[in-house]
Amino acid sequence: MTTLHLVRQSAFATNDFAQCLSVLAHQDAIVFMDDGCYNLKHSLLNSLIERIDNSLALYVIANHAKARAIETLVTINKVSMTEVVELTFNYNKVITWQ
Amino acid sequence: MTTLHLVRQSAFATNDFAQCLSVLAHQDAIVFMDDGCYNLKHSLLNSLIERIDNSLALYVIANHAKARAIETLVTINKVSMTEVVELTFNYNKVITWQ
Amino acid sequence: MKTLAVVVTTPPYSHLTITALNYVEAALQAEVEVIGVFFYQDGVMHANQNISIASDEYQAIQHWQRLHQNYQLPLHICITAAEKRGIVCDALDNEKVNQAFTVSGLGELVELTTKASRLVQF
Amino acid sequence: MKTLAVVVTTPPYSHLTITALNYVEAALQAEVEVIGVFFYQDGVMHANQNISIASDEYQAIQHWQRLHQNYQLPLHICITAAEKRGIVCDALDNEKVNQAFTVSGLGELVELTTKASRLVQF
Amino acid sequence: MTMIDTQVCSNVEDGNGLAIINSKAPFSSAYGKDALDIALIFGSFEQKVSLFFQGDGVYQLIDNQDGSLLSIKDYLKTFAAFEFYDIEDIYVCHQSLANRELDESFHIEGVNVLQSIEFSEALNQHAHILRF
Amino acid sequence: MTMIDTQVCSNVEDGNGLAIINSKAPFSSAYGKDALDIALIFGSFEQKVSLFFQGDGVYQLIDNQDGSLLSIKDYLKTFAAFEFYDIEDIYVCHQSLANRELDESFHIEGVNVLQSIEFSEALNQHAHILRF
Repeated sequence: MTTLHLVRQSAFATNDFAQCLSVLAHQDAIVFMDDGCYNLKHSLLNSLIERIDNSLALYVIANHAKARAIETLVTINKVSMTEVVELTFNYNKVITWQ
Repeated sequence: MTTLHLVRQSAFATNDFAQCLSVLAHQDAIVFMDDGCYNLKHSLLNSLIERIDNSLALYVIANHAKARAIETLVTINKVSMTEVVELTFNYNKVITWQ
Repeated sequence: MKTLAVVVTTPPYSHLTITALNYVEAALQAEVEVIGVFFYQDGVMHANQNISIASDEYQAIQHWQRLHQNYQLPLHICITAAEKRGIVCDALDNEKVNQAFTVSGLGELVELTTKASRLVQF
Repeated sequence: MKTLAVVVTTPPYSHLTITALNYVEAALQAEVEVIGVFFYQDGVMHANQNISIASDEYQAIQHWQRLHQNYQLPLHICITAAEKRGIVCDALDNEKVNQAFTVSGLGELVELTTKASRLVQF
Repeated sequence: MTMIDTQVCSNVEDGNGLAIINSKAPFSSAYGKDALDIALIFGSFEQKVSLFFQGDGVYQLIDNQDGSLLSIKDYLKTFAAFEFYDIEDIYVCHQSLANRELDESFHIEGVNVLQSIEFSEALNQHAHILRF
Repeated sequence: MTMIDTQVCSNVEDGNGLAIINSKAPFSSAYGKDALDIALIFGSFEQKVSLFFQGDGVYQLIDNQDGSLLSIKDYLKTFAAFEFYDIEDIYVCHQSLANRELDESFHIEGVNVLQSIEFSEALNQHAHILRF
């Protein structure tokens, strides 16, 4: 049982991303989209990258980050919306953090 | 030049109260209302009480706290809405943090 | 002279609006001169005639109407915000706008802000 | 079989809605069976016929209509949420509801959730 | 493998029913009520629905609240009807309670207080998740 | 005390003009645009208006953004018109920039980066404050 987490809010503004992290399981994946892209620069991401193993995956919607002038780390996979649709079915369920 | 700060959001959920604190001046006052009442239990309040001097005042709308089953500290003045209207004119201006 | 202008940004079905109403009513009762309430963002939804809130819920729109009638409280809605939210502000077909509300532009907010000794946002 | 149900809670004038639309369109183009979009909370504002968005802004309502027409995508609005927001759902006077949308109860959401292999909320 | 076994496997793989995560405080938005309406309709259609309370959502469960002081029709009272609707799986995040200095005094019976890992695991058993 | 002195005193006591605090990121809500519309109308009525950017609001000023990638009509471009509207007092909170690891590269000229105390003092000079 795996979960795809769609993170749409900035952790600099709200507590939602922190709540996401508290239920994150080993084989889950996170997609940063909308203002969730700002989390690429948040210190919570460091703790996440420390927790990362081969099974946890991080994605960001490429044009959502680019529109916001956010440089993306190499360890984060840039995806299109079509790939987000694919990911939806690669995981057992989806939680949207908005 | 003094400011009355109306704080309507929970600092457990959003960053607004922290932003309020960063512009708080010595002779200002804070009124906790709506979900702002939850901040009476937030650690940011401790730092505020430490910063408190004879000029900084803290208020909470009594029925807003009571409706939420929040016990209020003695150092916080419980007020009615009529008193909030009075406070509006005791300070030079109002900022609403919502 | 204590003069007050109020900006309301929350819709009639938000509980936060009750706080705004209680504040304005307390000001009127304390004989503060409330020179106007300007409804902006989702606040303009108060002027939507078709809104139907369950009868056992708080009737924010009726309470604004009551304050308008009892105290001649001016209630302004921002036309741009209203049209985005489906409130037709056509002068020939204004049955969709609650008659307690005046359709205004943002210029009205400039007017209120300039005249009021205090501006309070909800 | 990949079947998808989508819940939309943001209004047509929210930029977040563009993301929901892009997601649903990407799913349809990938031949995922999208069994329905359920509009809840402020999402029901999409069915308000009177909404007028500036012509140079994103026309979310038109895009939902286009997906409805091109892919027979079912669009449901929650009646309780709609009436709170001034969208009259009277069968005799339904000119205020955009015809691409079906007025439904929350039972429809139960139906969609039970049938879909994935439920995604926006 | 029998038909029943297949179904069990399928349930284990895909989870079962709907989980609703409540993340908002009760009295300044309609999120809690909107989530409740969904829970009750799932209950009345005899579909499995579980409720999770996390973040400021935990305030929805706290005892001795009184929305009537705010002129609000207090939808929290309807939580007492969960049993009638066969809504039995109610989980609250212990860490969220602790952060807010809240006791485990709830206005309904049968609330399960879970540590983050168990909270996450309970959530993980469901096929679909909505969050309000 | 002359009439002019009285007016000066009154201004010092009550502040001058409107300050708008921008606290939201630019592309996922209309808050930034709604605040901008107010600023421009004050400018066109020749009323003093100052803009403050704090919290996620600082993202509204950052260079090299492109809302068109999101199908959004990019209201940030209108910031270039501030000079035309005589909107000259634009302040951004240094701490908010630092927290977000942002450089002081803005898409408009004349942005004043202020430490918290100066930011607070500049805000304090105004008669009225709105926050979006």
